[in-house]
Amino acid sequence: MIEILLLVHLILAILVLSIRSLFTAVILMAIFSLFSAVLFFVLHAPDVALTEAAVGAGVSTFLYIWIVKHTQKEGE
Amino acid sequence: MIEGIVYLFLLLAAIFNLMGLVGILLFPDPYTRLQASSTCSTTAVISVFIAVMLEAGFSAITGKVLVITLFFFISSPVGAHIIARYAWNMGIVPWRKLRKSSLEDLPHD
Amino acid sequence: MKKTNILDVVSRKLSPFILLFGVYLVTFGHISPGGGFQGGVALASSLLLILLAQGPRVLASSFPIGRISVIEVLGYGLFLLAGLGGFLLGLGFLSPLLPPPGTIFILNIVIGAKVGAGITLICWHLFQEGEEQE
Amino acid sequence: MTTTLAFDTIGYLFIASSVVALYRVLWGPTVPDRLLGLNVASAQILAILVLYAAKEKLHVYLDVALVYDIFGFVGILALTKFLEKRQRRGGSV
Amino acid sequence: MRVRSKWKLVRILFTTVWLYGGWLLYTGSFETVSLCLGALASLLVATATYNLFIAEHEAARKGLLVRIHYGILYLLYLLAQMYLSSFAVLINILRGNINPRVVHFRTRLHSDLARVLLATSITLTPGTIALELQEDHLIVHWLDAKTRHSKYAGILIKGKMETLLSRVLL
Repeated sequence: MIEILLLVHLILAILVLSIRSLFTAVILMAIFSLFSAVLFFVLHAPDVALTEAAVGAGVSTFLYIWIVKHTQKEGE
Repeated sequence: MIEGIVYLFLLLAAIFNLMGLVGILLFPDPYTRLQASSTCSTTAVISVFIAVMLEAGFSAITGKVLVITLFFFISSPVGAHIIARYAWNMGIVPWRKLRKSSLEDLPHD
Repeated sequence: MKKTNILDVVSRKLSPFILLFGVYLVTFGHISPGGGFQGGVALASSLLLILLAQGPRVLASSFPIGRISVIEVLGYGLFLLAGLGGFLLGLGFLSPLLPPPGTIFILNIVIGAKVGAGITLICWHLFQEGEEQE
Repeated sequence: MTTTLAFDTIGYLFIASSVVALYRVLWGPTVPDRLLGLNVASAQILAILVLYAAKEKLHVYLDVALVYDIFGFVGILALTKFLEKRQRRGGSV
Repeated sequence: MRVRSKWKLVRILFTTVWLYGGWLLYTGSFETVSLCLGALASLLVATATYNLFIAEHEAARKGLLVRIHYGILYLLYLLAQMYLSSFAVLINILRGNINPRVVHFRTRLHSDLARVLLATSITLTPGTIALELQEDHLIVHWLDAKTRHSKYAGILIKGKMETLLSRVLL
Protein backbone atom coordinates (compact mmCIF):
# COMPACT_ATOMS: atom_id res chain seq x y z
CA MET A 1 0.00 0.00 0.00
CA ILE A 2 2.66 2.47 1.10
CA GLU A 3 4.85 1.85 -1.96
CA ILE A 4 1.95 2.45 -4.34
CA LEU A 5 1.06 5.67 -2.55
CA LEU A 6 4.65 6.89 -2.69
CA LEU A 7 4.79 6.14 -6.42
CA VAL A 8 1.60 8.13 -6.97
CA HIS A 9 3.16 10.96 -4.97
CA LEU A 10 6.21 10.99 -7.21
CA ILE A 11 4.17 11.04 -10.41
CA LEU A 12 1.89 13.77 -9.08
CA ALA A 13 4.79 15.94 -7.96
CA ILE A 14 6.42 15.73 -11.40
CA LEU A 15 3.11 16.56 -13.05
CA VAL A 16 2.50 19.57 -10.79
CA LEU A 17 5.90 20.98 -11.59
CA SER A 18 5.79 20.37 -15.31
CA ILE A 19 2.25 21.31 -16.27
CA ARG A 20 1.71 24.63 -18.06
CA SER A 21 -1.77 25.68 -16.95
CA LEU A 22 -1.69 27.19 -13.45
CA PHE A 23 -5.30 26.26 -12.79
CA THR A 24 -4.63 22.57 -13.48
CA ALA A 25 -1.57 22.79 -11.27
CA VAL A 26 -3.75 24.03 -8.39
CA ILE A 27 -6.19 21.13 -8.86
CA LEU A 28 -3.28 18.69 -8.96
CA MET A 29 -1.93 20.20 -5.74
CA ALA A 30 -5.31 19.53 -4.10
CA ILE A 31 -5.18 15.90 -5.24
CA PHE A 32 -1.56 15.64 -4.07
CA SER A 33 -2.48 16.77 -0.56
CA LEU A 34 -5.38 14.32 -0.63
CA PHE A 35 -3.05 11.42 -1.36
CA SER A 36 -0.59 12.53 1.30
CA ALA A 37 -3.45 12.58 3.81
CA VAL A 38 -4.07 8.92 2.96
CA LEU A 39 -0.36 8.19 3.31
CA PHE A 40 -0.19 9.69 6.80
CA PHE A 41 -3.38 7.87 7.68
CA VAL A 42 -1.97 4.51 6.63
CA LEU A 43 1.20 5.24 8.60
CA HIS A 44 -0.93 5.62 11.79
CA ALA A 45 -0.56 9.37 12.19
CA PRO A 46 -4.17 10.56 12.15
CA ASP A 47 -3.40 13.98 13.62
CA VAL A 48 -0.98 14.80 10.81
CA ALA A 49 -3.48 13.43 8.31
CA LEU A 50 -6.16 15.67 9.80
CA THR A 51 -3.94 18.74 9.47
CA GLU A 52 -2.98 17.79 5.93
CA ALA A 53 -6.62 17.25 4.91
CA ALA A 54 -7.76 20.49 6.52
CA VAL A 55 -5.00 22.80 5.35
CA GLY A 56 -4.03 21.15 2.09
CA ALA A 57 -7.45 20.58 0.58
CA GLY A 58 -9.41 23.57 1.79
CA VAL A 59 -7.44 26.59 2.87
CA SER A 60 -4.36 26.24 0.69
CA THR A 61 -6.53 25.71 -2.42
CA PHE A 62 -8.26 28.99 -1.59
CA LEU A 63 -4.94 30.79 -1.05
CA TYR A 64 -3.30 29.39 -4.20
CA ILE A 65 -6.24 30.16 -6.42
CA TRP A 66 -6.51 33.73 -5.16
CA ILE A 67 -2.77 34.24 -5.62
CA VAL A 68 -3.06 32.95 -9.20
CA LYS A 69 -5.88 35.42 -9.76
CA HIS A 70 -3.87 38.37 -8.46
CA THR A 71 -0.69 37.56 -10.33
CA GLN A 72 -2.37 36.91 -13.66
CA LYS A 73 -4.04 40.30 -13.62
CA GLU A 74 -0.74 42.03 -14.28
CA GLY A 75 0.23 39.71 -17.10
CA GLU A 76 -2.97 40.07 -19.10
CA MET B 1 -25.58 -13.90 7.21
CA ILE B 2 -24.43 -10.35 7.85
CA GLU B 3 -21.05 -11.10 6.28
CA GLY B 4 -22.82 -12.19 3.11
CA ILE B 5 -24.65 -8.85 2.92
CA VAL B 6 -21.36 -7.02 3.54
CA TYR B 7 -19.74 -8.91 0.67
CA LEU B 8 -22.73 -8.17 -1.55
CA PHE B 9 -22.45 -4.44 -0.90
CA LEU B 10 -18.70 -4.47 -1.48
CA LEU B 11 -19.26 -6.26 -4.79
CA LEU B 12 -21.87 -3.67 -5.75
CA ALA B 13 -19.38 -0.93 -4.85
CA ALA B 14 -16.71 -2.46 -7.09
CA ILE B 15 -19.08 -2.88 -10.04
CA PHE B 16 -20.55 0.61 -9.80
CA ASN B 17 -17.11 2.14 -9.36
CA LEU B 18 -15.68 0.47 -12.45
CA MET B 19 -18.73 1.29 -14.55
CA GLY B 20 -18.71 4.89 -13.36
CA LEU B 21 -15.07 5.16 -14.40
CA VAL B 22 -15.88 3.73 -17.84
CA GLY B 23 -18.66 6.28 -18.15
CA ILE B 24 -16.38 9.12 -17.11
CA LEU B 25 -13.78 8.08 -19.66
CA LEU B 26 -16.09 7.35 -22.60
CA PHE B 27 -18.98 9.80 -22.50
CA PRO B 28 -18.89 12.65 -25.01
CA ASP B 29 -19.47 15.88 -23.06
CA PRO B 30 -19.17 17.30 -19.50
CA TYR B 31 -22.84 16.92 -18.63
CA THR B 32 -23.00 13.23 -19.44
CA ARG B 33 -19.74 12.61 -17.60
CA LEU B 34 -21.24 14.36 -14.59
CA GLN B 35 -24.22 12.02 -14.86
CA ALA B 36 -21.92 9.02 -14.65
CA SER B 37 -20.01 10.41 -11.68
CA SER B 38 -23.00 11.70 -9.77
CA THR B 39 -24.97 8.48 -9.96
CA CYS B 40 -22.57 5.57 -10.30
CA SER B 41 -19.59 6.81 -8.29
CA THR B 42 -21.76 8.21 -5.51
CA THR B 43 -23.65 4.94 -5.27
CA ALA B 44 -20.34 3.05 -5.07
CA VAL B 45 -19.09 5.21 -2.19
CA ILE B 46 -22.39 4.94 -0.34
CA SER B 47 -22.37 1.15 -0.77
CA VAL B 48 -18.98 1.12 0.93
CA PHE B 49 -20.39 3.17 3.80
CA ILE B 50 -23.36 0.81 4.18
CA ALA B 51 -21.05 -2.20 4.19
CA VAL B 52 -18.88 -0.63 6.89
CA MET B 53 -21.94 0.22 8.98
CA LEU B 54 -23.27 -3.33 8.73
CA GLU B 55 -19.89 -4.80 9.60
CA ALA B 56 -19.37 -2.60 12.66
CA GLY B 57 -22.78 -3.31 14.19
CA PHE B 58 -24.10 -0.96 16.85
CA SER B 59 -21.09 1.05 17.98
CA ALA B 60 -19.48 4.48 17.83
CA ILE B 61 -18.15 3.71 14.34
CA THR B 62 -21.70 3.37 13.04
CA GLY B 63 -22.68 6.79 14.40
CA LYS B 64 -19.70 8.49 12.81
CA VAL B 65 -20.19 6.76 9.47
CA LEU B 66 -23.84 7.77 9.60
CA VAL B 67 -22.78 11.41 9.97
CA ILE B 68 -20.35 11.03 7.07
CA THR B 69 -23.07 9.42 4.94
CA LEU B 70 -25.52 12.25 5.63
CA PHE B 71 -22.84 14.81 4.81
CA PHE B 72 -21.98 12.98 1.63
CA PHE B 73 -25.66 12.82 0.67
CA ILE B 74 -25.62 16.62 0.66
CA SER B 75 -22.10 17.46 -0.49
CA SER B 76 -21.88 15.14 -3.51
CA PRO B 77 -25.01 16.29 -5.40
CA VAL B 78 -24.36 19.92 -4.51
CA GLY B 79 -20.82 19.62 -5.85
CA ALA B 80 -22.14 18.08 -9.07
CA HIS B 81 -24.74 20.85 -9.28
CA ILE B 82 -22.10 23.56 -8.84
CA ILE B 83 -19.97 22.14 -11.66
CA ALA B 84 -22.98 21.63 -13.94
CA ARG B 85 -24.24 25.14 -13.29
CA TYR B 86 -20.82 26.56 -14.05
CA ALA B 87 -20.73 24.66 -17.35
CA TRP B 88 -24.28 25.81 -18.16
CA ASN B 89 -23.50 29.46 -17.42
CA MET B 90 -20.25 29.20 -19.36
CA GLY B 91 -22.26 28.32 -22.44
CA ILE B 92 -21.19 24.75 -23.12
CA VAL B 93 -23.84 23.26 -25.42
CA PRO B 94 -25.06 19.81 -24.40
CA TRP B 95 -24.14 16.99 -26.77
CA ARG B 96 -27.00 15.54 -28.83
CA LYS B 97 -27.37 12.49 -30.93
CA LEU B 98 -26.62 13.37 -34.55
CA ARG B 99 -28.74 10.87 -36.42
CA LYS B 100 -32.48 11.35 -36.50
CA SER B 101 -33.49 10.00 -33.14
CA SER B 102 -36.60 8.15 -32.26
CA LEU B 103 -37.53 11.07 -30.03
CA GLU B 104 -39.34 12.85 -32.83
CA ASP B 105 -41.73 9.93 -33.12
CA LEU B 106 -42.70 10.08 -29.47
CA PRO B 107 -45.95 11.83 -28.60
CA HIS B 108 -45.15 15.48 -28.31
CA ASP B 109 -47.99 16.52 -26.04
CA MET C 1 -23.84 36.62 -11.18
CA LYS C 2 -27.28 35.24 -10.51
CA LYS C 3 -27.66 33.72 -7.09
CA THR C 4 -28.59 30.10 -6.97
CA ASN C 5 -31.11 28.90 -4.50
CA ILE C 6 -29.44 25.59 -3.77
CA LEU C 7 -26.06 26.95 -2.71
CA ASP C 8 -27.69 29.64 -0.59
CA VAL C 9 -29.88 27.25 1.41
CA VAL C 10 -27.22 24.55 1.74
CA SER C 11 -24.61 26.95 3.08
CA ARG C 12 -27.14 28.41 5.52
CA LYS C 13 -28.13 25.06 6.97
CA LEU C 14 -24.69 23.44 6.88
CA SER C 15 -22.39 26.09 8.32
CA PRO C 16 -23.66 25.88 11.97
CA PHE C 17 -23.01 22.14 11.95
CA ILE C 18 -19.47 22.66 10.62
CA LEU C 19 -18.91 25.30 13.29
CA LEU C 20 -20.08 22.84 15.95
CA PHE C 21 -17.77 20.19 14.49
CA GLY C 22 -14.88 22.62 14.86
CA VAL C 23 -15.82 23.16 18.50
CA TYR C 24 -15.91 19.36 18.95
CA LEU C 25 -12.44 19.00 17.44
CA VAL C 26 -11.09 21.71 19.72
CA THR C 27 -12.65 20.55 22.98
CA PHE C 28 -11.89 16.85 22.46
CA GLY C 29 -8.35 17.61 21.35
CA HIS C 30 -6.70 15.82 24.27
CA ILE C 31 -8.30 12.41 23.59
CA SER C 32 -8.73 12.39 19.80
CA PRO C 33 -6.57 13.19 16.75
CA GLY C 34 -8.00 16.71 16.64
CA GLY C 35 -6.57 19.66 18.46
CA GLY C 36 -6.36 23.41 18.53
CA PHE C 37 -4.95 23.98 15.09
CA GLN C 38 -7.15 21.49 13.22
CA GLY C 39 -10.27 22.62 15.03
CA GLY C 40 -9.41 26.22 14.29
CA VAL C 41 -9.10 25.47 10.58
CA ALA C 42 -12.49 23.73 10.68
CA LEU C 43 -14.01 26.80 12.38
CA ALA C 44 -12.49 29.00 9.68
CA SER C 45 -13.81 26.75 6.92
CA SER C 46 -17.36 27.23 8.15
CA LEU C 47 -17.00 31.01 7.88
CA LEU C 48 -15.26 30.52 4.52
CA LEU C 49 -18.29 28.59 3.26
CA ILE C 50 -20.57 31.52 4.13
CA LEU C 51 -18.12 33.98 2.56
CA LEU C 52 -17.88 32.03 -0.70
CA ALA C 53 -21.54 31.11 -1.02
CA GLN C 54 -23.26 34.32 0.13
CA GLY C 55 -20.73 37.11 -0.08
CA PRO C 56 -18.97 39.26 2.50
CA ARG C 57 -22.01 41.24 3.60
CA VAL C 58 -23.88 38.26 5.04
CA LEU C 59 -20.74 37.12 6.87
CA ALA C 60 -20.22 40.57 8.34
CA SER C 61 -23.83 40.73 9.53
CA SER C 62 -23.49 37.74 11.87
CA PHE C 63 -19.72 37.76 12.46
CA PRO C 64 -18.52 41.39 12.47
CA ILE C 65 -14.97 41.55 11.20
CA GLY C 66 -13.86 43.86 14.03
CA ARG C 67 -14.90 41.29 16.59
CA ILE C 68 -12.97 38.56 14.76
CA SER C 69 -9.76 40.57 14.90
CA VAL C 70 -10.34 41.26 18.60
CA ILE C 71 -10.65 37.50 19.14
CA GLU C 72 -7.41 36.94 17.28
CA VAL C 73 -5.47 39.43 19.38
CA LEU C 74 -7.09 38.15 22.56
CA GLY C 75 -6.14 34.57 21.69
CA TYR C 76 -2.53 35.56 21.18
CA GLY C 77 -2.45 37.46 24.49
CA LEU C 78 -4.03 34.63 26.44
CA PHE C 79 -1.61 32.10 24.98
CA LEU C 80 1.32 34.30 25.98
CA LEU C 81 -0.18 34.73 29.44
CA ALA C 82 -0.65 30.97 29.89
CA GLY C 83 2.93 30.42 28.81
CA LEU C 84 4.43 33.09 31.01
CA GLY C 85 2.35 31.98 34.02
CA GLY C 86 4.63 29.01 34.58
CA PHE C 87 7.61 31.24 33.97
CA LEU C 88 6.61 33.60 36.76
CA LEU C 89 6.05 30.77 39.22
CA GLY C 90 9.58 29.57 38.74
CA LEU C 91 8.78 26.73 36.31
CA GLY C 92 9.49 26.49 32.59
CA PHE C 93 7.64 28.17 29.75
CA LEU C 94 4.20 26.52 29.12
CA SER C 95 4.59 24.22 32.13
CA PRO C 96 1.31 22.59 33.28
CA LEU C 97 -0.29 24.47 36.16
CA LEU C 98 -3.59 22.60 36.41
CA PRO C 99 -4.16 18.83 36.82
CA PRO C 100 -3.65 16.85 33.57
CA PRO C 101 -6.42 17.66 31.08
CA GLY C 102 -6.77 21.23 32.38
CA THR C 103 -3.86 23.09 30.82
CA ILE C 104 -4.03 21.34 27.47
CA PHE C 105 -7.79 21.88 27.31
CA ILE C 106 -7.48 25.63 27.89
CA LEU C 107 -4.53 25.96 25.53
CA ASN C 108 -6.46 24.09 22.84
CA ILE C 109 -9.41 26.46 23.13
CA VAL C 110 -7.15 29.52 22.98
CA ILE C 111 -5.21 28.21 19.98
CA GLY C 112 -8.42 27.20 18.21
CA ALA C 113 -9.92 30.67 18.58
CA LYS C 114 -6.72 32.33 17.40
CA VAL C 115 -6.14 30.08 14.38
CA GLY C 116 -9.76 30.24 13.27
CA ALA C 117 -9.87 34.03 13.51
CA GLY C 118 -6.49 34.39 11.81
CA ILE C 119 -7.31 32.23 8.78
CA THR C 120 -10.70 33.90 8.42
CA LEU C 121 -9.01 37.30 8.40
CA ILE C 122 -6.46 36.26 5.77
CA CYS C 123 -9.13 34.88 3.46
CA TRP C 124 -11.39 37.88 4.08
CA HIS C 125 -8.69 40.36 3.08
CA LEU C 126 -7.73 38.38 -0.03
CA PHE C 127 -11.39 38.20 -1.06
CA GLN C 128 -12.01 41.91 -0.43
CA GLU C 129 -8.94 42.98 -2.38
CA GLY C 130 -10.21 41.21 -5.47
CA GLU C 131 -13.63 42.83 -5.06
CA GLU C 132 -12.31 46.37 -4.82
CA GLN C 133 -10.13 46.23 -7.90
CA GLU C 134 -12.97 45.21 -10.19
CA MET D 1 -11.83 -11.62 10.60
CA THR D 2 -12.28 -12.46 6.99
CA THR D 3 -13.69 -9.13 5.86
CA THR D 4 -10.27 -7.54 6.29
CA LEU D 5 -9.06 -9.02 3.03
CA ALA D 6 -12.15 -7.80 1.17
CA PHE D 7 -11.69 -4.31 2.62
CA ASP D 8 -8.06 -4.32 1.49
CA THR D 9 -8.99 -5.37 -2.02
CA ILE D 10 -11.63 -2.67 -2.34
CA GLY D 11 -9.13 -0.15 -0.99
CA TYR D 12 -6.62 -1.02 -3.73
CA LEU D 13 -9.38 -0.84 -6.32
CA PHE D 14 -10.40 2.63 -5.15
CA ILE D 15 -6.82 3.90 -5.24
CA ALA D 16 -6.44 2.60 -8.79
CA SER D 17 -9.68 4.24 -9.87
CA SER D 18 -8.74 7.58 -8.31
CA VAL D 19 -5.52 7.43 -10.32
CA VAL D 20 -7.54 6.74 -13.46
CA ALA D 21 -9.74 9.74 -12.68
CA LEU D 22 -6.59 11.86 -13.01
CA TYR D 23 -6.95 11.39 -16.78
CA ARG D 24 -9.84 13.82 -16.77
CA VAL D 25 -7.87 16.33 -14.73
CA LEU D 26 -4.90 16.25 -17.07
CA TRP D 27 -6.48 15.87 -20.51
CA GLY D 28 -10.03 17.08 -19.88
CA PRO D 29 -10.94 19.19 -22.91
CA THR D 30 -12.93 21.73 -20.88
CA VAL D 31 -12.61 23.21 -17.40
CA PRO D 32 -15.66 21.41 -15.90
CA ASP D 33 -13.97 18.13 -16.79
CA ARG D 34 -11.01 19.00 -14.62
CA LEU D 35 -13.27 19.93 -11.71
CA LEU D 36 -15.17 16.68 -12.24
CA GLY D 37 -11.92 14.74 -11.94
CA LEU D 38 -11.19 16.43 -8.61
CA ASN D 39 -14.70 15.66 -7.38
CA VAL D 40 -14.48 11.98 -8.29
CA ALA D 41 -10.98 11.55 -6.85
CA SER D 42 -11.94 13.15 -3.54
CA ALA D 43 -15.00 10.89 -3.22
CA GLN D 44 -12.86 7.80 -3.82
CA ILE D 45 -10.28 8.92 -1.25
CA LEU D 46 -13.09 9.44 1.27
CA ALA D 47 -14.15 5.83 0.79
CA ILE D 48 -10.55 4.65 1.30
CA LEU D 49 -10.28 6.58 4.58
CA VAL D 50 -13.52 5.09 5.88
CA LEU D 51 -12.42 1.58 4.89
CA TYR D 52 -9.13 1.94 6.74
CA ALA D 53 -10.76 3.33 9.85
CA ALA D 54 -13.18 0.41 9.86
CA LYS D 55 -10.34 -2.04 9.41
CA GLU D 56 -8.43 -0.62 12.38
CA LYS D 57 -11.67 -0.45 14.42
CA LEU D 58 -10.89 2.98 15.87
CA HIS D 59 -13.71 5.47 15.69
CA VAL D 60 -11.50 8.51 16.30
CA TYR D 61 -9.88 7.90 12.91
CA LEU D 62 -13.19 8.74 11.24
CA ASP D 63 -12.77 12.42 12.16
CA VAL D 64 -10.24 12.61 9.34
CA ALA D 65 -12.81 11.36 6.84
CA LEU D 66 -15.43 13.85 7.99
CA VAL D 67 -12.96 16.74 7.77
CA TYR D 68 -11.98 15.57 4.33
CA ASP D 69 -15.62 15.52 3.23
CA ILE D 70 -16.15 19.13 4.35
CA PHE D 71 -12.92 20.47 2.88
CA GLY D 72 -13.27 18.87 -0.52
CA PHE D 73 -16.62 20.62 -0.86
CA VAL D 74 -15.18 24.00 0.19
CA GLY D 75 -12.26 23.55 -2.22
CA ILE D 76 -14.51 22.90 -5.23
CA LEU D 77 -16.67 25.87 -4.24
CA ALA D 78 -13.61 28.15 -4.08
CA LEU D 79 -12.40 26.96 -7.50
CA THR D 80 -15.75 27.57 -9.21
CA LYS D 81 -16.13 30.96 -7.51
CA PHE D 82 -12.73 32.01 -8.83
CA LEU D 83 -13.60 30.81 -12.34
CA GLU D 84 -16.91 32.64 -12.36
CA LYS D 85 -15.27 35.90 -11.34
CA ARG D 86 -12.59 35.54 -13.98
CA GLN D 87 -15.14 34.69 -16.65
CA ARG D 88 -17.19 37.79 -15.76
CA ARG D 89 -14.08 39.90 -16.32
CA GLY D 90 -13.76 38.36 -19.76
CA GLY D 91 -10.44 36.59 -19.30
CA SER D 92 -9.63 33.23 -20.73
CA VAL D 93 -9.07 30.15 -18.61
CA MET E 1 -40.88 44.51 19.33
CA ARG E 2 -42.15 41.94 21.78
CA VAL E 3 -43.04 39.55 18.98
CA ARG E 4 -39.66 39.96 17.38
CA SER E 5 -37.72 39.14 20.51
CA LYS E 6 -39.96 36.15 21.20
CA TRP E 7 -39.35 34.88 17.65
CA LYS E 8 -35.62 35.36 18.23
CA LEU E 9 -35.76 33.19 21.36
CA VAL E 10 -37.70 30.50 19.50
CA ARG E 11 -35.13 30.52 16.72
CA ILE E 12 -32.23 30.18 19.15
CA LEU E 13 -33.98 27.30 20.91
CA PHE E 14 -34.68 25.49 17.65
CA THR E 15 -31.11 25.87 16.45
CA THR E 16 -29.80 24.62 19.79
CA VAL E 17 -31.93 21.49 19.66
CA TRP E 18 -30.81 20.66 16.11
CA LEU E 19 -27.17 21.29 16.92
CA TYR E 20 -27.38 19.17 20.07
CA GLY E 21 -28.51 16.25 17.94
CA GLY E 22 -25.48 16.83 15.74
CA TRP E 23 -23.22 16.88 18.82
CA LEU E 24 -24.56 13.51 20.02
CA LEU E 25 -23.79 12.02 16.62
CA TYR E 26 -20.31 13.55 16.55
CA THR E 27 -19.15 12.40 19.97
CA GLY E 28 -21.00 9.10 20.22
CA SER E 29 -20.49 9.06 24.00
CA PHE E 30 -22.99 9.63 26.80
CA GLU E 31 -20.74 10.75 29.65
CA THR E 32 -21.88 13.65 31.80
CA VAL E 33 -18.97 15.92 30.93
CA SER E 34 -19.45 15.50 27.20
CA LEU E 35 -23.23 16.04 27.47
CA CYS E 36 -22.83 19.29 29.47
CA LEU E 37 -20.07 20.50 27.16
CA GLY E 38 -22.27 19.76 24.18
CA ALA E 39 -25.19 21.75 25.59
CA LEU E 40 -22.91 24.71 26.27
CA ALA E 41 -21.21 24.56 22.87
CA SER E 42 -24.44 24.20 20.90
CA LEU E 43 -26.01 27.11 22.79
CA LEU E 44 -22.93 29.21 22.00
CA VAL E 45 -22.96 28.31 18.32
CA ALA E 46 -26.74 28.82 18.15
CA THR E 47 -26.55 32.36 19.52
CA ALA E 48 -23.94 33.17 16.89
CA THR E 49 -25.65 31.60 13.88
CA TYR E 50 -29.42 31.51 14.51
CA ASN E 51 -29.89 34.26 11.95
CA LEU E 52 -28.25 32.14 9.28
CA PHE E 53 -29.86 28.85 10.21
CA ILE E 54 -33.44 30.15 10.24
CA ALA E 55 -33.89 33.36 8.29
CA GLU E 56 -36.17 36.06 9.62
CA HIS E 57 -38.73 35.77 6.82
CA GLU E 58 -39.42 32.13 7.54
CA ALA E 59 -41.69 33.19 10.42
CA ALA E 60 -44.95 32.27 8.75
CA ARG E 61 -43.92 28.77 7.77
CA LYS E 62 -43.32 26.09 10.29
CA GLY E 63 -39.73 26.09 9.11
CA LEU E 64 -37.76 23.16 10.30
CA LEU E 65 -40.45 20.99 11.83
CA VAL E 66 -39.76 17.56 10.39
CA ARG E 67 -41.87 14.46 10.71
CA ILE E 68 -39.19 11.98 11.66
CA HIS E 69 -40.90 8.80 10.49
CA TYR E 70 -41.67 10.27 7.06
CA GLY E 71 -38.09 11.51 6.92
CA ILE E 72 -36.70 8.02 7.47
CA LEU E 73 -39.17 6.63 4.92
CA TYR E 74 -38.02 9.24 2.42
CA LEU E 75 -34.37 8.38 3.00
CA LEU E 76 -35.00 4.68 2.41
CA TYR E 77 -37.04 5.43 -0.71
CA LEU E 78 -34.24 7.66 -1.97
CA LEU E 79 -31.69 4.91 -1.35
CA ALA E 80 -33.75 2.35 -3.28
CA GLN E 81 -34.28 4.80 -6.14
CA MET E 82 -30.55 5.49 -6.17
CA TYR E 83 -29.67 1.86 -6.70
CA LEU E 84 -32.33 1.44 -9.39
CA SER E 85 -31.22 4.51 -11.31
CA SER E 86 -27.58 3.50 -11.00
CA PHE E 87 -28.43 0.21 -12.65
CA ALA E 88 -30.23 2.11 -15.39
CA VAL E 89 -27.21 4.37 -15.98
CA LEU E 90 -24.95 1.30 -15.89
CA ILE E 91 -26.97 -0.35 -18.64
CA ASN E 92 -26.82 2.91 -20.61
CA ILE E 93 -23.04 2.96 -20.27
CA LEU E 94 -22.70 -0.65 -21.32
CA ARG E 95 -24.91 -0.29 -24.38
CA GLY E 96 -23.52 3.14 -25.28
CA ASN E 97 -27.03 4.27 -26.09
CA ILE E 98 -27.73 7.71 -24.65
CA ASN E 99 -30.08 10.46 -25.69
CA PRO E 100 -29.40 13.55 -23.58
CA ARG E 101 -31.79 16.49 -23.48
CA VAL E 102 -32.35 19.60 -21.35
CA VAL E 103 -35.88 19.91 -19.98
CA HIS E 104 -37.63 22.60 -17.92
CA PHE E 105 -40.41 22.02 -15.45
CA ARG E 106 -41.99 23.46 -12.33
CA THR E 107 -42.42 22.15 -8.83
CA ARG E 108 -45.32 22.81 -6.51
CA LEU E 109 -43.38 22.70 -3.25
CA HIS E 110 -43.41 25.92 -1.26
CA SER E 111 -40.53 26.15 1.19
CA ASP E 112 -36.95 26.74 0.07
CA LEU E 113 -35.60 23.76 1.98
CA ALA E 114 -38.04 21.36 0.33
CA ARG E 115 -37.18 22.67 -3.14
CA VAL E 116 -33.47 22.28 -2.48
CA LEU E 117 -33.98 18.76 -1.15
CA LEU E 118 -35.97 17.93 -4.28
CA ALA E 119 -33.19 19.29 -6.50
CA THR E 120 -30.47 17.31 -4.71
CA SER E 121 -32.48 14.11 -4.81
CA ILE E 122 -33.13 14.68 -8.51
CA THR E 123 -29.39 14.99 -8.99
CA LEU E 124 -28.89 11.73 -7.12
CA THR E 125 -31.60 9.65 -8.72
CA PRO E 126 -32.79 8.94 -12.23
CA GLY E 127 -29.95 9.95 -14.51
CA THR E 128 -30.63 13.65 -14.19
CA ILE E 129 -28.72 16.72 -12.95
CA ALA E 130 -30.35 19.91 -11.74
CA LEU E 131 -28.65 22.70 -13.68
CA GLU E 132 -30.48 25.66 -12.22
CA LEU E 133 -33.16 26.31 -9.60
CA GLN E 134 -34.89 29.68 -9.68
CA GLU E 135 -37.92 30.03 -7.42
CA ASP E 136 -40.04 27.06 -8.52
CA HIS E 137 -38.50 26.63 -11.95
CA LEU E 138 -36.06 23.78 -12.47
CA ILE E 139 -33.73 23.25 -15.44
CA VAL E 140 -32.66 19.64 -15.65
CA HIS E 141 -30.23 17.72 -17.86
CA TRP E 142 -31.66 14.29 -18.62
CA LEU E 143 -29.40 11.48 -19.74
CA ASP E 144 -31.93 9.23 -21.41
CA ALA E 145 -34.81 11.45 -22.42
CA LYS E 146 -38.17 9.85 -23.03
CA THR E 147 -40.14 12.97 -23.87
CA ARG E 148 -39.81 16.69 -24.48
CA HIS E 149 -43.09 17.81 -23.02
CA SER E 150 -42.40 19.72 -19.84
CA LYS E 151 -45.28 18.55 -17.65
CA TYR E 152 -44.92 14.90 -18.60
CA ALA E 153 -41.15 15.08 -18.07
CA GLY E 154 -41.75 16.61 -14.64
CA ILE E 155 -44.04 13.73 -13.69
CA LEU E 156 -41.53 11.17 -14.95
CA ILE E 157 -38.54 12.72 -13.18
CA LYS E 158 -40.04 13.74 -9.88
CA GLY E 159 -41.96 10.53 -9.40
CA LYS E 160 -43.23 9.99 -5.90
CA MET E 161 -40.52 12.10 -4.33
CA GLU E 162 -42.49 15.34 -4.48
CA THR E 163 -45.53 14.03 -2.62
CA LEU E 164 -43.32 12.32 -0.04
CA LEU E 165 -41.34 15.51 0.49
CA SER E 166 -44.48 17.56 0.98
CA ARG E 167 -45.33 15.17 3.79
CA VAL E 168 -41.85 15.26 5.36
CA LEU E 169 -41.74 19.02 5.77
CA LEU E 170 -44.87 20.50 7.26
